[in-house]
Amino acid sequence: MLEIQRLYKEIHGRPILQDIHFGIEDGESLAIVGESGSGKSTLAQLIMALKQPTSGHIFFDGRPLPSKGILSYREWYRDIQIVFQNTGSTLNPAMSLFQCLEEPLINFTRYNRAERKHKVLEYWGKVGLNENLLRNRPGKLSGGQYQRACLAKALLTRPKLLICDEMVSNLDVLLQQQMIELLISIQKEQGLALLFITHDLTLLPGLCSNIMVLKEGKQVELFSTSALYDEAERDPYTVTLLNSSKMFETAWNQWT
Amino acid sequence: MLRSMIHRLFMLIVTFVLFSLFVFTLMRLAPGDPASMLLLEIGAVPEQSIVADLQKQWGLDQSFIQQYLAWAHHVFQGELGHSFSSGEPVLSEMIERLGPTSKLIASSFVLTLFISIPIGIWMGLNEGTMADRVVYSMTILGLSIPLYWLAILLMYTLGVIWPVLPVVGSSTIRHYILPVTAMTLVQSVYFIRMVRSYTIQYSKFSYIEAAKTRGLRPSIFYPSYLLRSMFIPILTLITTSLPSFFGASIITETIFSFPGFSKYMLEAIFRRDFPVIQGSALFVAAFIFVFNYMTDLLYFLADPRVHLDKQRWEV
Amino acid sequence: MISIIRANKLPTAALLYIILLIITGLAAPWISPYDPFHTNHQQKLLPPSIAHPFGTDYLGRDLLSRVIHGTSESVFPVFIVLSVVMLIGLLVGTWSAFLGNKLDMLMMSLTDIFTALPSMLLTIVVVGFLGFGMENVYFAVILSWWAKYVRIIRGLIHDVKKEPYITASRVSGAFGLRIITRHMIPNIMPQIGTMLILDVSKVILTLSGLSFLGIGAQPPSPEWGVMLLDGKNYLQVAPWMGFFPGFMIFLTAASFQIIGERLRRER
Amino acid sequence: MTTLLEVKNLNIRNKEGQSLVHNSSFSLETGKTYALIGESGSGKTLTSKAILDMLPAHLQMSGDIVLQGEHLQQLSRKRWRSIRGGQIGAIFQHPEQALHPSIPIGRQFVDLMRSHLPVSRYEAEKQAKKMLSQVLLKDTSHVMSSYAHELSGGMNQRVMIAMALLLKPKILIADEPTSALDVKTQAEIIFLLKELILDTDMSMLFITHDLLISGYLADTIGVMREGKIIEQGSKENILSAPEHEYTQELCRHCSQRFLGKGEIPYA
Repeated sequence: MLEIQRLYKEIHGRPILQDIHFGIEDGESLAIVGESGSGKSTLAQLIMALKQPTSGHIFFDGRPLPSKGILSYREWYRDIQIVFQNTGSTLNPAMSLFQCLEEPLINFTRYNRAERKHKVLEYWGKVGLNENLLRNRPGKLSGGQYQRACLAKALLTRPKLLICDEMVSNLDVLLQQQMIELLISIQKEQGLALLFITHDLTLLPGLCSNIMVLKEGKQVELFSTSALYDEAERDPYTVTLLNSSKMFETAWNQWT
Repeated sequence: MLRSMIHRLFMLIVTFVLFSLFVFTLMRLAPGDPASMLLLEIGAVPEQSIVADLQKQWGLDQSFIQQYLAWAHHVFQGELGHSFSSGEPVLSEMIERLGPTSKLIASSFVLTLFISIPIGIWMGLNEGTMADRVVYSMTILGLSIPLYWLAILLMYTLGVIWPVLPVVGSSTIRHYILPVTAMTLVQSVYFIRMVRSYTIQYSKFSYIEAAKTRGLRPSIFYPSYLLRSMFIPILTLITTSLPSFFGASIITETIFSFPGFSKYMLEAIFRRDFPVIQGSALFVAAFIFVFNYMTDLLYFLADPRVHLDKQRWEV
Repeated sequence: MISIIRANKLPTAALLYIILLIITGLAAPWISPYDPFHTNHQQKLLPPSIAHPFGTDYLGRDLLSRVIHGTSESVFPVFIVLSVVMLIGLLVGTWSAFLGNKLDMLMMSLTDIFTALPSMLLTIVVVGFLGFGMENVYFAVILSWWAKYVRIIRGLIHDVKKEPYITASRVSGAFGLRIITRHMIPNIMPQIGTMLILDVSKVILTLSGLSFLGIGAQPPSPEWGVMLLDGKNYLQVAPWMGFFPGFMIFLTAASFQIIGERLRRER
Repeated sequence: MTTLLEVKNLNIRNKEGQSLVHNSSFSLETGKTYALIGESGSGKTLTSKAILDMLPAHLQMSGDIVLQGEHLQQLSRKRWRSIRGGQIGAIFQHPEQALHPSIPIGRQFVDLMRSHLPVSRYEAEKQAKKMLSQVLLKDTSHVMSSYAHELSGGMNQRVMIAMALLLKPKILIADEPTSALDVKTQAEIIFLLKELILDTDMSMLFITHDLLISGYLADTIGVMREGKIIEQGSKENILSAPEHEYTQELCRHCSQRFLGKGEIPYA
């Protein structure tokens, strides 16, 4: 389904991504893990054709990454959608939530107003949000609700691949668990392929079948999640990512 | 640093040339043909032959661009031609009248600074207190008082009811009091508000808040921490507001029949004295552009780290 | 709604005054007590009285009716002028936000002329060459204000372009004009709206100021600036001739200023 | 063990009446460290700002903060000046933003010293250098003459710690001092803080979102979520036997990240 071949990206002469090579099949889920500055967000933007690669190719069901022409972009975005980290506001603050969610349906489908309303309500319930929230502005939602609304908006056009770029990083620990469980249930129900980008390895068990570790733009290793915790096989860098605060281990054992 | 100063100089020239082109086009659009206008002006009958020679002499028959280049050639060397009405060279007439206007603008400019900066800073530091709110609402009303109405009220109270001050002319110092007061009052309202908003904005900066958490003494904190960082924006405010003083001087000089440069320029309109209008407009524009360039230079010398995206506001 | 009114009494009063003003301006012929142009030499320079609340001028015309008729001369044109300015600002501003830097530089120096120079100077040059009359004055005011709006809107569009919801709108299939009209402009309108209201107050002062200088409206028009000019000539004899039109200019400008201030504090 | 600072029913509300911090009470004991844990937006930073009376103008605060018998809300500006920096020192998340960008660091030390004590410039500099060496900064004279942007994050934080402890305050408020630093420097700063606090009877309010660091530094821990302190107690109870569901999740999340050997929950 998604093919990334020998991908390079340089910004102002500084190498951001070097020789990235992987693929995702239907319904499969891959996690991309790395510290900030490892180029994982740039990779997401390249896959979403928001930036063009310096060299290398990206294919989706055989179609190349769009670069010109609105139609090729629309075709691409019908199949791939993304949920951002939402440091700023990813939903248009001047629109009501209903209008925000209606936007992809207006652009991608020829549904009339009633069908659009029905679709929006269906997905709004699927992510567990209350109907009468639809009337007010995105600004009124809490952090957790906001990300659920973005998820609903991304799923409306039934994409084949969903990219989550640090989707839960701004939420507190409890909300993160709830969002992960929601993602897992939706993935099973819709047979959705998932590309989950994060810096926190602990979120991945149960969510993604494979994990790819990035360090300063280079691929460190690609392995199945079940092999995450046997440290013998893992690359030393992955191990350090896991135990990020080795120094406090001795102190930790004393108190618990 | 030098590269961007040259770049700015280039931009200044481009802007000035565009402005002169704008003035020239307006002149060409003026109703009636200048040659016959002049003949009528001096009482001669505009016969076809005389009008034709004049047009030829002034090169009015050439293409628009050629006319502009010929015109620009003269103008950029300071030959602004002769005033229709007085026949005197425009340049000398203008320079004669610069004296009173520059004194008027300079004195009200300085007075405005002395009044507004302390009040603005004081209000900014006491943001939200009763005094701040009262003075702030006064500035809201102050911004809506028309300068010309205020001048008339001043003229009425201090010139008619209690005739203490001269209301016309510019011969003695006392003649300056009323015009300067009127201009200063109107301009300082705007200045106070700007200085106040800068003070509020700058006292919320992280390093200023941090200095407060360290309990610095006021005699140390205000001068060398808060005001030092506000120096550049206040300097910007001063330099970008000078043109608005010129705008105000036109109204003030007319009301108080103050024989300055601005009044001379305004009267040229009633006499449709094209060379004077054109000459004074170019002169003022040149002065403002050069003045802005000088202040940019000043910033670079003062603090090369300063990032130059000043807001050029005008009252 | 009631709580809003009680919370800010002054802006509500200002709003009521403006609505009242617009109604009087529209219904001037029916509600003004006398004919504003009817001269009557027996009643020259009468002080304010029951019959003539604002008194009469040097030709015996009733000042109250002239002020009422003056509304449509002094206030309505301001709305027209500023909506043209706003339109230019939106079109040219948005367009120039997407320019390459060469063209952008030229646009900047073009707008630099009209923002650096005082609007009074530009107006004098325009009216000086093109002659008196309100059309030239409106053209001159548009000329001196369009650059400020282009500059500001260009800046606002540049900021909005970087917002995440613009990238998100591309991903949900919106492109080109749709992004500008549906996502960018609605988000910059609040700031522009507030600025517009504050500028109405400034342009009222400018327009009446030009008529006061004799450049804009010409006698016998009941425009407030012209009435103020007559008032100045008769200051010793009939001060009320100058006071009332000036006060109306001030009151109208102040009410727009008050509303604009309230909206700005809102954000 | 005497109570140094008592915070009782602290409430912070914004203009719209939403309560950002709700009925929070805790106390700081001499020589003990209290760690206030919470994720971003939980109100922990607001709580620390409230203690120093540095809340932004649009927030209203209620409740009682008592520093050794002195109610902090009713203090005069002058009294506050001697408490801030003198009795309560503070360090923040972004050290380079807490120093004036265009004043050399040495001068800022001298200004601080002379604001609180009648000492000569030379004496103040000597004290400053002594303090800087205590925070393990080797080349003190170089640091004294350089500007904030010329030093690394770690060095800037050490300068801030030196400044906060210069006047031997009773309480040190540390608001996420290490979250902006890389892991190695983070550990150095934490070890440094532990040492500096150990042999004095100074109390520290340490604000963080990282359970691990607070476990290492703190004697008592308070867990804050959405403006409320949901659980409070000694470090041993909180970490080994948390009652509240949120604290349990915090511990599980942290131990999984830390140990890496925890069982895989959803295999």
